[in-house]
Amino acid sequence: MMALFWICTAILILTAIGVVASRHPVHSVIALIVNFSALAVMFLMLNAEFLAMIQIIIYAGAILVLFLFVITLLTIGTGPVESGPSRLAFQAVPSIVSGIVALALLASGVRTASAAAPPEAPADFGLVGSFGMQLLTTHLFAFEVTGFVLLIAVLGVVLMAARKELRF
Amino acid sequence: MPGVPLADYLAVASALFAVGVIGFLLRRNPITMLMAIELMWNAGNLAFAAFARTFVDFSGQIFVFIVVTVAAAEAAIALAIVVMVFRRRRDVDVDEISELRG
Amino acid sequence: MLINTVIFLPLVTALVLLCVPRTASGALKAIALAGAVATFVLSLTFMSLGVSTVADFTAPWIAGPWSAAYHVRVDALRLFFVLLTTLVSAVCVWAAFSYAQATRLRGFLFLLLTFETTLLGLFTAADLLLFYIYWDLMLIPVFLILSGYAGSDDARKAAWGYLIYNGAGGLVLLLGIIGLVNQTHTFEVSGLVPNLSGALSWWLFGAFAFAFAVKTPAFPFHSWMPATYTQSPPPLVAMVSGVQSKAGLFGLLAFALPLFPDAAHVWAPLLLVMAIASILYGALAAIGARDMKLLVAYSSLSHLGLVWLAFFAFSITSVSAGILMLISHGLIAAALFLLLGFIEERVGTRDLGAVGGLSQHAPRLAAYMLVAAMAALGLPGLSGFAGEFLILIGTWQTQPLYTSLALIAVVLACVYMLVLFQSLMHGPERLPRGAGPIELRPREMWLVAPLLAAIVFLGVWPGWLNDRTPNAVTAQPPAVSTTVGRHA
Amino acid sequence: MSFQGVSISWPVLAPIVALTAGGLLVLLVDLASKAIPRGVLYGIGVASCVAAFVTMLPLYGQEQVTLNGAFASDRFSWMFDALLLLTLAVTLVLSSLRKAEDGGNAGAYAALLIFCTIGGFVMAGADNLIIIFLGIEQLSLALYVLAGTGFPREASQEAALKYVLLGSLASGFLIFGSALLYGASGGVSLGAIARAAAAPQGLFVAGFALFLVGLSFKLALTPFHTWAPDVYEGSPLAITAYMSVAVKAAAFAILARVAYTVFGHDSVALIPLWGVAILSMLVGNLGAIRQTNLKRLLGYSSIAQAGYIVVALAGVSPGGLAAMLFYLTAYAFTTLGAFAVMALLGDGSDTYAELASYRGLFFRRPWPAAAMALFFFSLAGIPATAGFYGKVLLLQQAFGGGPWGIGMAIALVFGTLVSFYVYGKVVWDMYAPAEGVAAVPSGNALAPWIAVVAGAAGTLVFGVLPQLFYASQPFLTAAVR
Amino acid sequence: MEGFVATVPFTILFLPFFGMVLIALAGPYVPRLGAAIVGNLSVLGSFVLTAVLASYVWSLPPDQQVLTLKYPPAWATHPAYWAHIPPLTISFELRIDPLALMWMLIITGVGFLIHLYSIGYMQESKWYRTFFAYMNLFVFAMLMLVMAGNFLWLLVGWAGVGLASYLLIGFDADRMAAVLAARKALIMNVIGDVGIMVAIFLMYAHFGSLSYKVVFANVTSAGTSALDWIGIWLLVGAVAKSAQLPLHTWLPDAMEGPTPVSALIHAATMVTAGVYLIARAHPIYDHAPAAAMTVAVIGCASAFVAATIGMAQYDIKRVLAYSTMSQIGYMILAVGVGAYAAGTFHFVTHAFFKALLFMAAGIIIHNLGGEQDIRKMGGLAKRMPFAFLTFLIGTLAISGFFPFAGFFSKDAILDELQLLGHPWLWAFGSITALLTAYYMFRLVFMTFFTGAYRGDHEPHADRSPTMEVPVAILAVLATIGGWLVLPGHDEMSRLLQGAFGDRGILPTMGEINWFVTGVTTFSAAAGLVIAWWLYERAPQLRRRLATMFAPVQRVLANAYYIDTIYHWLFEVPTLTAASDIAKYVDPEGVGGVIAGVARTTTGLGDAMRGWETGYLRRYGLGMVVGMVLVLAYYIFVVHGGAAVGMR
Repeated sequence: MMALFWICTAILILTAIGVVASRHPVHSVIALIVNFSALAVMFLMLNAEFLAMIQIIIYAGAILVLFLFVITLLTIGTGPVESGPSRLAFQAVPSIVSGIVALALLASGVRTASAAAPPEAPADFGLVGSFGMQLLTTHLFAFEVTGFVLLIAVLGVVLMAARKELRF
Repeated sequence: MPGVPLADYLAVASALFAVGVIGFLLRRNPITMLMAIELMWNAGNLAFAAFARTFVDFSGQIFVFIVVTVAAAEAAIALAIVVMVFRRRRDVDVDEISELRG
Repeated sequence: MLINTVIFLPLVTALVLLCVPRTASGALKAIALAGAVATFVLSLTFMSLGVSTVADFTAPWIAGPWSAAYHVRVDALRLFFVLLTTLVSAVCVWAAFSYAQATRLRGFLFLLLTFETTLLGLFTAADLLLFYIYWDLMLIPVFLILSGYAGSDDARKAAWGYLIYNGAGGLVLLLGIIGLVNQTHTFEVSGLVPNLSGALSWWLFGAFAFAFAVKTPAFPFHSWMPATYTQSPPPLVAMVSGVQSKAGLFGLLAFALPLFPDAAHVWAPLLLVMAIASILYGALAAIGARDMKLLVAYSSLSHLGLVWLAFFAFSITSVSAGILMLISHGLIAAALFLLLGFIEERVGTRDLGAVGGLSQHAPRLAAYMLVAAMAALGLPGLSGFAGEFLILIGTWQTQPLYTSLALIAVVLACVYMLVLFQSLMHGPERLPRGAGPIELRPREMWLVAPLLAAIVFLGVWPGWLNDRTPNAVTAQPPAVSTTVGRHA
Repeated sequence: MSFQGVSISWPVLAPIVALTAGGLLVLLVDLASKAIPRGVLYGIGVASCVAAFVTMLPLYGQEQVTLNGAFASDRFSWMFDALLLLTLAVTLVLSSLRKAEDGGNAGAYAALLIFCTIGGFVMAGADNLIIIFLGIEQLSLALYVLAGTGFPREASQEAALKYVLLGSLASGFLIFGSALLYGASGGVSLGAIARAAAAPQGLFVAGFALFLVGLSFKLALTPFHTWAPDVYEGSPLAITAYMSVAVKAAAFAILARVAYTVFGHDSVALIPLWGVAILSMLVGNLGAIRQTNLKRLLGYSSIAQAGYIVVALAGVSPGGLAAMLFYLTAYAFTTLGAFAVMALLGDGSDTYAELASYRGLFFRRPWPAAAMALFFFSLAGIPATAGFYGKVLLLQQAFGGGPWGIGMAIALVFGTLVSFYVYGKVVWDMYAPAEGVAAVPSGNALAPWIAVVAGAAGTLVFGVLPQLFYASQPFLTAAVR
Repeated sequence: MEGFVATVPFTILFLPFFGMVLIALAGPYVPRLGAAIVGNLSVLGSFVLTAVLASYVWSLPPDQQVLTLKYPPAWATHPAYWAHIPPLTISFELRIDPLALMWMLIITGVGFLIHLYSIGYMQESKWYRTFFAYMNLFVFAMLMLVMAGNFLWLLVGWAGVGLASYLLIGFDADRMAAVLAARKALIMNVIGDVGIMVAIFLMYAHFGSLSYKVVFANVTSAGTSALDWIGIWLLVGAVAKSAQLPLHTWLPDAMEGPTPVSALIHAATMVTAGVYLIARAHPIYDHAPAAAMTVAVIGCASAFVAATIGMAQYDIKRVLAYSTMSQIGYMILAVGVGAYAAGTFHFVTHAFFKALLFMAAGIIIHNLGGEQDIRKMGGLAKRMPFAFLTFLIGTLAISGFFPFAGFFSKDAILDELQLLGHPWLWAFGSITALLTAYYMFRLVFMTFFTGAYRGDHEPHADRSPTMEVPVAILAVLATIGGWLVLPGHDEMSRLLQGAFGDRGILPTMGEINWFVTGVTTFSAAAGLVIAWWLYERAPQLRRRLATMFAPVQRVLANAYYIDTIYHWLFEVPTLTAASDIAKYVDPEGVGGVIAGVARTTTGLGDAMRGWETGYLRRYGLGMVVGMVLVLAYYIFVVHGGAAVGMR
């Protein structure tokens, strides 16, 4: 169990850095897909089967495909995305430093969490059925509001897409 | 199977979060920045899942589900805006866009 | 209800003006003057009050966490400030007819009348919040006139000095008031606050005193005054220097001294030094001033410094003589600024060097100017002397050293007033080309006449005013219960 | 699989239902035929606002919870909902001035606005982390898009891009913060978190820090304010108005609810909030000194006003809520009025966003100029305006808030003094003699006039008779559970 | 008699005032002469009424001769006070007693004669009516001063007189010299007013009231040191008004005013106000020996110094001005040592012959078309016999030759000095008498005898009765005025006894003290001879002496350079300080601070805007750094502060 965990962690961290570091967006999308799948495995280890499925289907499947479309849309006939050195001097170093400091702080904050392994989960925890029950009873309102959010997304894209300049 | 301690999950989540933040600040390509944001959001998801597991409580998992849907909506809108903004420009560089200032 | 009619009649007249078309200047002038004079006549009825009785009106206003009531009153302390306001405002509205260009007369009169209402509101306010509201509202009409109706660019710059400096004073006053009301939980504070700790009361009194010093203005805080007094149109500066400069010292009498009697004694030595500094600095600066309005502005800095000296010497005559000096300075400053305004309008310049020998062409102007200058000089028999003498006879008993310094300023006052009067009126004739007829027109004479009459009357018989003003700073009677419309 | 486990009290959800119906109706009507004039669509939107308000009336003054604790409607959220409806109505009225050639169909625009307000409702009534996150996201997503519908095209798109990227970054902090808070308390509801706050350890502390950062972004508090001026300048007039009032109101609802429920008293944990408030007051006012664009100036002003409103929470004393609500109402009336005047003069476009166009306005258009002067005096806090009494209440709270409270009071006073110059300059320009300057053409449509008059009435009435505001609320101390 | 006594003083006082108001209002519509007539009649009316009142008062027994009148009279329903701040009450009150009557008679009497004289003299002045209005104002103010019942109304009269002298000195306002002289006069007067104000404050501190009755009644209650200080401060006022050392420099400049003004104000009445003040406040000085001695010393010093300066002047009016200062020195000396009757007697006689001298000089100047420099005059005796004769009578009177008024009054003073045991003062007095005789006769010889008229205007000798009648009357008074005090019966003391009841019987004057009278007559004669010798008999001796004592002569000509000392000591520093403040300190100094604050705030504003670089990633960085800071605070302070305890 621990071995699987460490493998997934390694994959996660490496692919995450891969997403950030690669110059070409398509490479970073691929890295992201691998990252998400490792994440799905992690979810499985945490008895969150439904979440793992969602991660794969929605996240990796739908969202990243959308990313691919947009990347291809924008970079036809142009050179590598980021040409030339960054105009903003004095941006790279402070961001890395602050990122690392943030990580250190979070780590120290998080360290107080119990280091012991979690107790054995009851049989039905994490099953889709009980998840669905919870979703549609205690968190029914949240479920409804997600409806609004998606509606807004649709309307938003429609509003922006209505522009005539969008000629392609 | 012996469980994995909560602290490790959180450490991983924090690491993912940090990489996401640094990625956002470093890259000048909006799409990569969006991907970095997705990374940050997923770090949150991981933390939520881990806590759900420890407390044997579904709220955490519900939150992850909601974050995923919202992430989808947000990605859609963000990419639409990015497309709208960069459709006519030669290169896709965030620093080019800085007329509003002062 | 009479108090409210007096307070809001100018505002109502101003609003009525808005309904009159901008071009009908005749109607505008008639309505504005009628309103201002009616206010003055109405305010005269308060004179029948005598020292003991009080006209008081209270209506519930805010019951929220800190209660506040619309509490206005006219008692012996406030009577003469109200009268001064209505008299000077009526005169200034009448004088305003010749200043604004035809198209802008309506706006100018509107702002002057609103300014009068804010002043009346301030002088009758017995509730701290109401007092503060009028304190800040006073800034708006002056700021708008300076930026829109004074015409020159310097005036527009002066508007800033005025708004920001007085705004800062106002905000410090607000901090003081909130700090105080934090203890009492009601703005209806009239008497001594029982459990006010020593140190806090010093801070609060300091805030009040700073705000009042900025408004007077007193020596270190006067840098907004030169630009404002020289740049604003004469009717406005007559009202500002004549009436608004009394708001600060009125605040001392009505609120600061009754509320923090012991803190006043703690601050007294410092404030006395400030008073003497204002008196001497004002006198010296006036001698050096080459601009005639600037000279009168510095002279009012000096005279009002004398009133600060009176209040903080805690002498027997300080309150009644202080009020007398304030009223007399109000009349003198208004008269002087109006007369200088007439001269500037005819001669086109304010520089003392460029003009001279006007008395040969305008004996009546010279006579009016002589009375006003001599009153400002403190010639016995005129109100200036009455105020100065009664203050100094009182302060000599408690602060002989400071009084002798103030007496030096009396001699200096003679110097700068003579410089002003003689370089304008006497000496070889120097008139810029194309200067119109110098002599005062009948309207202008009738305009300044009431002010000079009051100056002479108060000079000959100040006892009349002494009988009608309190002598000690007693706390007003405990806050009147908030019953609607009860008035004596 | 029955649903009996869930108690739904429809009256509490009635306003949201009404608004949703309105939104959908607008979409359907827009879909029905292209010939429908834009005014009708916005008319339906405003009608749905009125309907929602009518449904809210019975809820007034009661304490009702539905969907087992997820969403509540109490006196506290009632006021925020009322403010949101007012803002929506005014924004719709101002948007109706937009010319057709601005592009984008009116139906989607109006519907998006309505759903965005529903997000605000959700935020105002939210009582657990999930709903808070959802409400914020619903509001923000809609605004990311709406920010991009402005004219000139490039500036508006730039604003939208900046808003969406930085907004998502802030939401990322919010999510991670919520996760840690969830981890520290074991439950998602604020009550659970309050229990965890009693004995804070690492998780709670880090989580609350990140949560606060995410929220501060929405409130545009310094140092997370940098997006505000650019986005305010880029987005269209009506949306800027909406953003400066609705977003602030909803975000403050959450902050107040968190402060009062989780902490319930002034504690060391809130000190960064006071520090941030002081910084915001200074940055907001000082930054606005040299502005030439009125929308950007109001952007800075909203940063400062956010700083002022945080002062209401000083000492987390019972009166704090009343002070915050009063100030928010005053700020809403004043800012909406100011934007209404800009819309009135510019006929919906941004021609009157530049300060230069106001030179000598008083002598050309006295009434709009007078209204604008009133609004700016209220923003500055000149007496007899609602802004002033709001500041009196803020100072009252500040003095009850210990040494940090006094610090905030002094920052507030200094900020107000600087704002005398900032807002005074606008009035100063309007009163400048404008012989030489060519007058910028100005419109005179009826609709914005209603908004201007409403704004002016609100500013004056609450300024002169603040008691009316209190009379409506037997006061809110026990408002928050 | 009750009604008479109550109303007459007010009519005397306000008659000139109504004259002035009538001229001011009706002036333009009435021909020039009308204004003059109104002016003259009102002063004449006052004189007649004063005479009637005087005769009534002097008919009363000595101890009842003090009338005090309050307005409103006692039976009035509600009392009216000038100032009524409970412990301090100042009422409207007058006090008529022989001392006041003596001054009132001279003011209205000599005043009327000078009004008559001005009708002719001021013919070609542009503001003819205004002149009479101002003269009436002066008479009103002077009457107020002497008739006042408490120190406040004395001060009001004091300042009113200062204003009138300012207006009259600067009468022809287009000459800058006159304007500056008027300004200097008023400023010096105000310094005097301030002195009196301080005295009043001290009096109030010790006696609780300003009215003469109260103050003089319990003078003894205050210690001598307090009385000394009051005396000294009153002296400051007297010195400023009576142009004694050190505040005398305004009097010579005051000669810029028309001659009638010099005659009335700067010779007969106003300058003697100081003497009246000390005489009126005699109870204070009687109990304050130190103050009284200072008064005497200043009087004597002024007399001597003025006489020395008078010797070296070449302007006819300036010589007379310094001679006035010297004669008033005598009066101050007299009242200083307590010889009040002698001082008043000299005041009366001086009023006659000094007014005479000024008016005679006025005729000369009038006839010479404004020429005042005696070096240009000569041999006028034959051309203007009337002026010469009257001027000679005046000179004889002032030098103190036997039958004339000067002899008796100056002799009385020197007699008193000898009697009261002040040898040094008597010595200086006699030397001054010699100097007086010298410079007066020097003036007579230079004007009327030596050489011929060298001025540029052709002297015309037209004779106008209105100018000559008053001069003649005064000439007669100058001769017989002295006979009030003859060896046998001392009329002056008898008249004044009523006012000095509290000092017991006034010492009788008039006994011939051969030694003193001898010395004074000898010094007068010596002065005459020296003047005659130097100017008539041996002019070359004068020239040699002049060259030998040139530096002394220059110092005296410039009045010991006192004026220039004051200029550098007071005027220059105040004016430079004032212009520095107005030009630099205020605009840059105090104003600079504000401008500085404004600049820093706008600077801060720009700094704040500096964060708005427009770059999205910069904003992101700002947010992350902010997040890190907040996180750090929480982790270390709050969490680290767990020990501190969150609650």
